Amino acid sequence: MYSEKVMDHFMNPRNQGEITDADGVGEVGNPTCGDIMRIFLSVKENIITDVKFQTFGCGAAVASSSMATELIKGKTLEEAWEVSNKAVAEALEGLPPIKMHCSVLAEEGIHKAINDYRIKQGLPPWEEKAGHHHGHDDGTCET
Amino acid sequence: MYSEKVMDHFMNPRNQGEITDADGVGEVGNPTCGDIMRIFLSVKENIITDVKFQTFGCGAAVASSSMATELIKGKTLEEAWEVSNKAVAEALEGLPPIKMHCSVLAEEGIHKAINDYRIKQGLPPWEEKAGHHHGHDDGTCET
Amino acid sequence: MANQKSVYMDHSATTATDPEVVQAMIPWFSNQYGNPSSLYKLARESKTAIENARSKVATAIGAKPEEIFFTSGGTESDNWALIGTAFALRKKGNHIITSGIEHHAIQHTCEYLEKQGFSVTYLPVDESGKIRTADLKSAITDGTILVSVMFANNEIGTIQPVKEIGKICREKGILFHTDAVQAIGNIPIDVGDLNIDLLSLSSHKFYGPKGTGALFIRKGVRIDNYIHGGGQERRKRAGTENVPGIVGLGTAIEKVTRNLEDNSNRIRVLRDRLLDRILSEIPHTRLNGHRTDRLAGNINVSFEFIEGESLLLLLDHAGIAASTGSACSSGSLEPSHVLLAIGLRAEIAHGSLRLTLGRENTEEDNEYVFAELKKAVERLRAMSPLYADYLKKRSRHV
Amino acid sequence: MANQKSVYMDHSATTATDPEVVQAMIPWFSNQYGNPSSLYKLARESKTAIENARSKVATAIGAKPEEIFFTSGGTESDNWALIGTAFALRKKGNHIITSGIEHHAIQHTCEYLEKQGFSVTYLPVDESGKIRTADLKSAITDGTILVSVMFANNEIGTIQPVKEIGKICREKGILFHTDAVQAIGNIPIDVGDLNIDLLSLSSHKFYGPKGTGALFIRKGVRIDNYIHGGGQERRKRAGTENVPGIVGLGTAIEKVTRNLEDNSNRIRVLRDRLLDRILSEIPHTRLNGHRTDRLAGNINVSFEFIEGESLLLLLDHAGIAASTGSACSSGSLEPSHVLLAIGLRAEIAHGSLRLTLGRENTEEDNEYVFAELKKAVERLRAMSPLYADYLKKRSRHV
Ligand SMILES: Cc1ncc(COP(=O)(O)O)c(C=O)c1O
Ligand SMILES: Cc1ncc(COP(=O)(O)O)c(C=O)c1O
Repeated sequence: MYSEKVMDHFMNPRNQGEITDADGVGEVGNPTCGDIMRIFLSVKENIITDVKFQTFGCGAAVASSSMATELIKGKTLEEAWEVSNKAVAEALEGLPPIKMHCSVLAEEGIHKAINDYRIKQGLPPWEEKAGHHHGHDDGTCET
Repeated sequence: MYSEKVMDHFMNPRNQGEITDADGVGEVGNPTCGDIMRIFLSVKENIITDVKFQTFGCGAAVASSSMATELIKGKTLEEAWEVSNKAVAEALEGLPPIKMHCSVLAEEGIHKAINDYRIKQGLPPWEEKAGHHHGHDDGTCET
Repeated sequence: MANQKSVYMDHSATTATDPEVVQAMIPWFSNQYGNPSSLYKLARESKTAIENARSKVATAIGAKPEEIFFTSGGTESDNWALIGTAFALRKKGNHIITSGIEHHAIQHTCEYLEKQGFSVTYLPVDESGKIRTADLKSAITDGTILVSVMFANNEIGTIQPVKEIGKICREKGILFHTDAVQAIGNIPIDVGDLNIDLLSLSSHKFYGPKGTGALFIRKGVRIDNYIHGGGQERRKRAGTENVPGIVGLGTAIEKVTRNLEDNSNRIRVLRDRLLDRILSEIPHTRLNGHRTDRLAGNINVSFEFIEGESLLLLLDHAGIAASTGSACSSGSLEPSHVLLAIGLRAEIAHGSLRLTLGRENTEEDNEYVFAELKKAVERLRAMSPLYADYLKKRSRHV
Repeated sequence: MANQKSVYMDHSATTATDPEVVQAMIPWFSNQYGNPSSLYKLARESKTAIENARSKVATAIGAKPEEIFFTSGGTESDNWALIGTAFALRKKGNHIITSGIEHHAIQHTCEYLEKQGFSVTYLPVDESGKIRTADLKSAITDGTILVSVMFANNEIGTIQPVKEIGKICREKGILFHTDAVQAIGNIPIDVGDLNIDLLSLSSHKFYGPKGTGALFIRKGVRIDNYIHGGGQERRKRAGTENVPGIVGLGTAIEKVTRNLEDNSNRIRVLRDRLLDRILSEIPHTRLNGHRTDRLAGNINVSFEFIEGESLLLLLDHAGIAASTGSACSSGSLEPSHVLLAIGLRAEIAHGSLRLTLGRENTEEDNEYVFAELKKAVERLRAMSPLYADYLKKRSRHV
């Protein structure tokens, strides 16, 4: 069901953990739906110098968190903002269709963490692109 | 499906053939329904001294003809009249339910042959018992 | 009796499961027994095995794997195809067209649909057992939602003009289902080329195991589920998959389509030799069905003056497995509706014999069957009042 | 990885076919392949094999052989039982009563019947998963034609008060169907004693092959056919019989009922040891289902703060086959309706794990599973934001 890449990131998650003095934190998902992701960022001079995640969820949710954090580490905030759910899924060598929402969650988690940082810095939050898929924001657990 | 007795009488039919100068002949059945039985009797002093049959039909029809002729050979006409389809089926160690009409045909064939004899002798034919099963006399092939 | 010869010539009833197929199935019973719906390794392996089998079935008929759904056999496939599409399209119309010589799996399902308020036209067939496409065209109404005509008949072997039927249905925008249970493995089939929308097949007719079949449903065809429950078969057919059976079906269909033409030709030559001998050397015998547009292994003949069940019993005694359209053979009380539909009198239908040759039959089998058949026919005629009458009549005429 | 330990604890999903059962099936593929509907020796032997299997099934549940009908599995049996009786009794009434925790084969069939105009009451269950007979009594109306309540639940193992349900139905003259797919082979069943009118069973749940099952239909029960076609199964279920499958079913049910109590007791003891250890040594764990009125092999527990699919993946990596009621496991998008019905919050339902022990499990398996499970739960909790929050809250409170 899962690609080898997904299983690798699930079995050996990168960047799992917490940054206690994070510069930005984003949490998405809903325990009712079976997945919550929390992304912690350390930012220095607009660069993501460290990133960690905590995830409650399925294999795809864990792997998406792990892969997403890998993809944004060392990037500028602008670059990190552009990392799409598709990029996460592709880097994982694909996700089963019913699991695509996990990669969406990861993208949203990053966006939330970046905006949390921006708000803390007194900057206006960036806006989500229109037509963007939402994880569970519509209140249902299906995507 | 068939008892050993049925198979024995089918494979080695007793009294198969024709009596060219028969004293009584009875034919029952209907080619449309897939079975015709013809019974030939030789009668001396009210005793059936010889009996033969010709049958177009299934294994049960052949075996019933064979068994029925065995049961009436050497009997008085009154005794032969009393040989019921049940007696034929029992002597064959049973018939499958959908094949019971073959034993009925045999009984009717004997009755017809006896009455043919009686009529030829100027005697009134005997009457079938009421409530008696009829083979295909109702025009359908099912019993 | 101990080392009596035995010859199986009833391949249209069922076939022996190919030992290679059995070998392919075995691991999926006791070792690879995972439920394909589960998540762990054992289960994923079962899932993969099913998907491999699905691809093989798809390849065999020119379909896409996602258009193949596994069922418990030809009968279930037929029920699902007819009832599933009829109810799904009920708003569009309530008229169904089929032929008068379908297998009971289609015929009785149509009768069920009639009870549910559908109207069914049963197309007549000509004396060879073929429908006339002109009849089909004129039967089509605005309310026609489905045409179901079998690919090849199980009794008389006649092959229908499937390509023309498909073309007509496509032009009219009507679904075309074909019961190809007898055709698979005997006739090359491409569902694209033939414009078939739904196709039923059954594994045990082509050296696969009993109890497993498939329904091809062209992508986009609207069809209701028939067996409701779990999410198997992409939520279209519920029930834990018969993994060994499906693997067996896949293995069998791959093998049988690989050398289809060669095998068919070999069987056809053998069949023709036996058939010609029967027709030329046993008097008062007629062929039922089309002389050439018939399944390669099929012989269906009627012997006058005798009844088929008793003929089968004599053949069985000689170790020969065959079949008849007589009412008297077990199961049904009426003579074959197929034989009646091609215009046979009931009495001639009762005297019919079907011999269906298969892969393992030989010229030696032919010799044996012919000899035993001739003896058996003579023996039954000798006790037949109809034959006695015929002889008397003839001698009077001479 | 090569000689990694592997432990199968998903016997409620399916079981390995007993090698003895496979041996019993083998001859019916390639040698004894006759179609039971035919007349010759090869066919009569198949017929006899089926009738022997039928007797074995009948004996196992206290029925008469002529009350047993073979199907393609539990799902088909459930569909047939419900749809067949509902339509046959439609004139009498259109109300059906079932429980809220049935298998999808019942649940989705009931939903189908609702679309056909029937009205269905889904009885609630208490926190152990049992229906209350008072609820059943008050749900019955003049129009109630059928009650279908499963014998034992496939997820949480809870056994229903079947005898009381049967008694109520008998008194009211209402048909009682039970889906005994999980119960057969685990609980002794006598359909007479329990007043069961229809009972579904599925071979692959008790060490028989997949793709074959049976429906018990008490003599005199009015039921429509569901699969239309040939005259098989005394004209009630069409389709060439899956002879090897039926032989396998018969062999399996005979074996599994022979030592039922001993086997159940052994499995129950083993199950209790593992269950007690899980509950006592892994914190924040709860048992789902009834503590004692449950299937001998069933464990269903919820681990707080973690999600079931990821738990299964870790167990799978350790060679352990198990199951979960989480939405995230393949197949369904919603968490188990059974776990929600017994009052679990969705979040707890997502953290559920089902281990179902069977005949071949050992104390050693228990040790291994417990050790791997404990590690896996700890590992997932270590990455869970919910657990992190819990720890913070607790440290603040201390
Ligand atoms: C033409 C045709 N259709 C359908 C069937 C039914 O297939 P099965 O018996 O495998 O369900 C058969 C064979 O019995 C058949 O010959
Ligand atoms: C309680 C219950 N009913 C019905 C079924 C369906 O049985 P099958 O999958 O064999 O059709 C199952 C198993 O999947 C079950 O556990």
